Amino acid sequence: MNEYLYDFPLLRQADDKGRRIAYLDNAATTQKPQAVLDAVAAYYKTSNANPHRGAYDLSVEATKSLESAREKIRAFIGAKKAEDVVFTKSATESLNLVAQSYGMSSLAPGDRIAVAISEHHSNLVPWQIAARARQADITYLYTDEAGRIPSAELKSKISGRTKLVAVAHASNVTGVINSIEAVIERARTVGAVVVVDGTQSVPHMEVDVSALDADFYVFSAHKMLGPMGVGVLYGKEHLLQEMPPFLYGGDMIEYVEEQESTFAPLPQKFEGGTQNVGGAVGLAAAIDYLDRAGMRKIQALERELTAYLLDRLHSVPHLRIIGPDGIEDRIGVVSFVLKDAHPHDVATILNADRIAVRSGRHCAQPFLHHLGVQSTCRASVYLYNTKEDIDRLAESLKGVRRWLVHGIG
Amino acid sequence: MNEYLYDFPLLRQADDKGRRIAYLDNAATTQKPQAVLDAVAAYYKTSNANPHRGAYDLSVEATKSLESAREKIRAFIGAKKAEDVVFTKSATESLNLVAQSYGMSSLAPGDRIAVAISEHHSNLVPWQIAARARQADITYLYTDEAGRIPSAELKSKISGRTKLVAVAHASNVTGVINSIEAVIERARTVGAVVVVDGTQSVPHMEVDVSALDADFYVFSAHKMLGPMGVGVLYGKEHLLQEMPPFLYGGDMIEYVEEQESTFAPLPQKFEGGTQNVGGAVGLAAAIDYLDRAGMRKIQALERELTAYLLDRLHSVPHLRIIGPDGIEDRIGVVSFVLKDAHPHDVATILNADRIAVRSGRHCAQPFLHHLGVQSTCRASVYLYNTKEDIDRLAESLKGVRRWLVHGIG
Amino acid sequence: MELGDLYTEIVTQYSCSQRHRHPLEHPDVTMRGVNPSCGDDISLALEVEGGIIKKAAISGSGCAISEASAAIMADMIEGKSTEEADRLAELFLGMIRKTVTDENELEELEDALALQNISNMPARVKCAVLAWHTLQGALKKLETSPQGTVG
Amino acid sequence: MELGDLYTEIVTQYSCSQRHRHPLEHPDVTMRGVNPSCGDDISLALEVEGGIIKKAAISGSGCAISEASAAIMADMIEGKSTEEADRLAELFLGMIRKTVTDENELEELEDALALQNISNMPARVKCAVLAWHTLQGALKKLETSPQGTVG
Ligand SMILES: Cc1ncc(COP(=O)(O)O)c(C=O)c1O
Ligand SMILES: Cc1ncc(COP(=O)(O)O)c(C=O)c1O
Repeated sequence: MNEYLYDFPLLRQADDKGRRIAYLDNAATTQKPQAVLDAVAAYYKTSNANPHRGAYDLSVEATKSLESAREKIRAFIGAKKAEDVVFTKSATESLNLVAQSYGMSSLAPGDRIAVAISEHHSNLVPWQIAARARQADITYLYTDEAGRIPSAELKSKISGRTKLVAVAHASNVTGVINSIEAVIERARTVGAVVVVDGTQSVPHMEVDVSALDADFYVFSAHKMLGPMGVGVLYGKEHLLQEMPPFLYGGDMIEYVEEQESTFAPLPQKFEGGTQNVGGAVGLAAAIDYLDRAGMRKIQALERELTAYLLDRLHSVPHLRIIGPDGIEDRIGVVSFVLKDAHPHDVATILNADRIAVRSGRHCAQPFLHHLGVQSTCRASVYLYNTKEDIDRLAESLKGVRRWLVHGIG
Repeated sequence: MNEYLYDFPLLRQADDKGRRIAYLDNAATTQKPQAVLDAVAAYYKTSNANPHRGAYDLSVEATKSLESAREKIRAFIGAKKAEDVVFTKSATESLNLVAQSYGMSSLAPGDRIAVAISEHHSNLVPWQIAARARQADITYLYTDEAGRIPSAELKSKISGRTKLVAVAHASNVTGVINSIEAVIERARTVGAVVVVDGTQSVPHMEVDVSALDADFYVFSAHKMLGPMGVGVLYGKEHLLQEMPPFLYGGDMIEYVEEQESTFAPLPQKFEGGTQNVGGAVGLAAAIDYLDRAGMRKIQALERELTAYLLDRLHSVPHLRIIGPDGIEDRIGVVSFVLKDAHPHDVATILNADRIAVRSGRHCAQPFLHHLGVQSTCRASVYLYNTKEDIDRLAESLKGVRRWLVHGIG
Repeated sequence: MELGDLYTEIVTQYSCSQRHRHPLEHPDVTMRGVNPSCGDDISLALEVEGGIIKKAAISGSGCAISEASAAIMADMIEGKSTEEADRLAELFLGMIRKTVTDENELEELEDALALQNISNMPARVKCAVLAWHTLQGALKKLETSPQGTVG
Repeated sequence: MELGDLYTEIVTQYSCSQRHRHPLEHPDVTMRGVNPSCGDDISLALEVEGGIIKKAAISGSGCAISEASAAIMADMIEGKSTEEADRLAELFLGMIRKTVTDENELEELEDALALQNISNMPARVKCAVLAWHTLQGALKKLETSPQGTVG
């Protein structure tokens, strides 16, 4: 049995038929270890107050809880200063913040934004909106059939007019790990700023934003064992400094006069309103959990699970993998389709065997369109998954077509 | 002993000197009953998944958790349809959403926005920003010395050019309950839309947004026993329908094509990114708790506590109350200053007696400026407070000047 | 709920049926219906003569449930008046929403009754109702447009 | 931490002191310092002659801690060179941040040592350092502006 599984209450539970859930939708959200739930509850039971505001001990403790979570995140992603780490509610909010605040204030008519066609809507639609507002153009970086961005594409699409490049570190559809190093290297030659969507990478691999030299890097707590409602935006200090605020209100203010206001220093400038301290504490506990397990060990373990998953999927008749077939440069997110079986039906049939996979367009419609599929099933693993989960998936998949294709059943 | 106190783990705890905390900073954030913590943990242990997306049971349960929280909120505030209730991360985000989405799309140069001078920065700075961007003007509704908006002010300041009125239902500085009915009545005569900041009212009194006929109404979960990281925006359907989205990304999309996108129906249009289901469940549990206690009973109980608080504060030498002295039309938020003692020092000295009050400008700088004070101390009660808490406050206040004024000590 | 209650023989048979999967030469109205979240994307075309639906054709693709539902619907409405078709759509939606529960009343839905169980599967409700919502959209379009200009 | 360690006689005496609370007629530099969250808002004015701070004056208002800190500072820097004042500010900030802990080194801060305990009260640190940050700001302004144009 997997050494982590026991820490996750939801995954331990057997249903009335004695079956545990085979939870293989980790790219959508992950389950939470007891330690994270306990940390959040402990915060509310001993340290809860509005941070940054009170002169009393409890408020000081709440502030410390928030700031030590920030420091933990800083260390986890290799940021230079805690001030460069901004709390948001989700990766989606982080990306909207960058598009609205940085994009709207720095893009000029005729500028180009290079966006990978493989992006999640959250790193694509905000750029459509900013581009339209600023009369800039979007240029797509197209992938090959496996979902990889060829380096020729970087060269031809990232040009002198390109002011910004938006690309995910890892794809939530194919699992491909993009060469952010190559993207940034190319962007530097034309002076473009690079926004990296790390939502699928930070949970699964060691990330060092300083070594990468990323300009912006975003992710969500709920995909890395943390609670929902917490996102992170890392940005280079000089960029964050120059950007206007995003949400205006309490705690991000220096002076408010009747007709004008001046704003607080980083990171408060971007943290208007009462912050989700409980959520930040939960993310910090999730990072502790991941650190204890060790990101390298997690990566190795997931690599093994992914190899096994690919192998077992290859054994299912009529199954086609969408994305790379091999184990190199990928995370454990695998999309596939079954001949004559709609992904939605496949997911329903797997569900009857208590196997959770996602079906649909994965918030990546332009990418699916580019790959020529309407929708896919997607299985995605995390450190608590077992080979047994994958065996159950493969076995159940073999029975799917019996239910659907008239005359087989 | 108070019948609710026992439900709140943080408030039950005695320190090494055997003292419970006298928590009187409820206008900043409230403590959480065990029932709320349990509901959130139970969600994560039995129903956690990404809602709206999966075809498997767990995802259906997560969706149900989110939607039944929405329905509970709808009923609690008397909204007509659950679709008119939008989840945000805070009252601050709700107000920014309205200012950006409604304000920016509907205001024209020369239009006027009437804002009460008593507003929290969150219902003031976003309007400064929108006004500047749209070349509209802000007109302030000034209060009298007690912090009340005279009806003559409504009449003279809300005029034909006024397109929007932003006003709090209850003040976080003086506790004054504004006559939203009168504001809305006046606004209707000139055709202006009214944005009500209900952050301090919803936790403490029965609110019926339909009976009030408010156009927009916002509040925060963390000030009503719920978790941090959850806010609510109620809006009239026809207004929400016409507004552009605020955050772009997953789940708020219908079609995404390479250069354009169309958006999902209400409320998803405003809920881009993975929603904080755990937080919504916590807010629903908080509403259950408040409903069980009964909002009328809570209001009566707080009225009694507030009368007692005012009475005891009157007994403290050199103390002046900022805001109304009486018990009519107010909530249990009381600001005060002590002669020759800076509020910050007062709070520190009270803290030594384990009494938590807030000192400062309460995110309402223009209001304090208008009232002619630099900062105040603020004590604010909730259903779990006791007369003993208030006695401790009054006693401790009597000793404050001894510490500060040289020659007295 | 058991899978066998969902993927019944009726459902799988209809979902593979090609009967209405052909283009119409002179459709009086066409309407697209989409479930953006799962990717179901169908088009319904109708030929209407003197208030009677002469032909119904379906294109596009979706899951077994949405395809079966569309095929059953197309079968049912051919030869019926547009009012009748609209009433049947209401009845079907009522069955799924559980606002209509009277067995006798529901009898009229014939093979579409095979989809009644869907109302216990919230994740699939959208699939079952897609074709019928599309039908209602098509009928409305037909009604509000002057003869001959829709399609 | 006990209150008596914070509101010591030195602190309360200085906080009520009026010694430096008068306007300067010809300040060479003035600088405003604010803690927006709590409302401390002071102004520091300096008369400097030949690199020596001749007069330091304080206006505005703040809490006891910030006022005491400002009064102690004004007392200390009068008669000192601007470099010396800057060095003392660094030393004071080092004491509060706990980066300087050597008792002998800190001796130089004289009465300002009374504020050492503040470093254990995160909520009040800002109050204690306000005047010293303002001093550093003023000295920087003085340095970067051509003689006679600041103020
Ligand atoms: C009247 C009022 N409006 C708005 C807010 C902002 O609420 P939040 O910080 O939860 O966004 C507050 C509380 O800080 C408030 O008291
Ligand atoms: C690659 C990628 N980017 C962004 C997001 C958006 O994350 P969230 O929904 O937490 O804002 C997701 C997940 O849905 C994702 O997989």
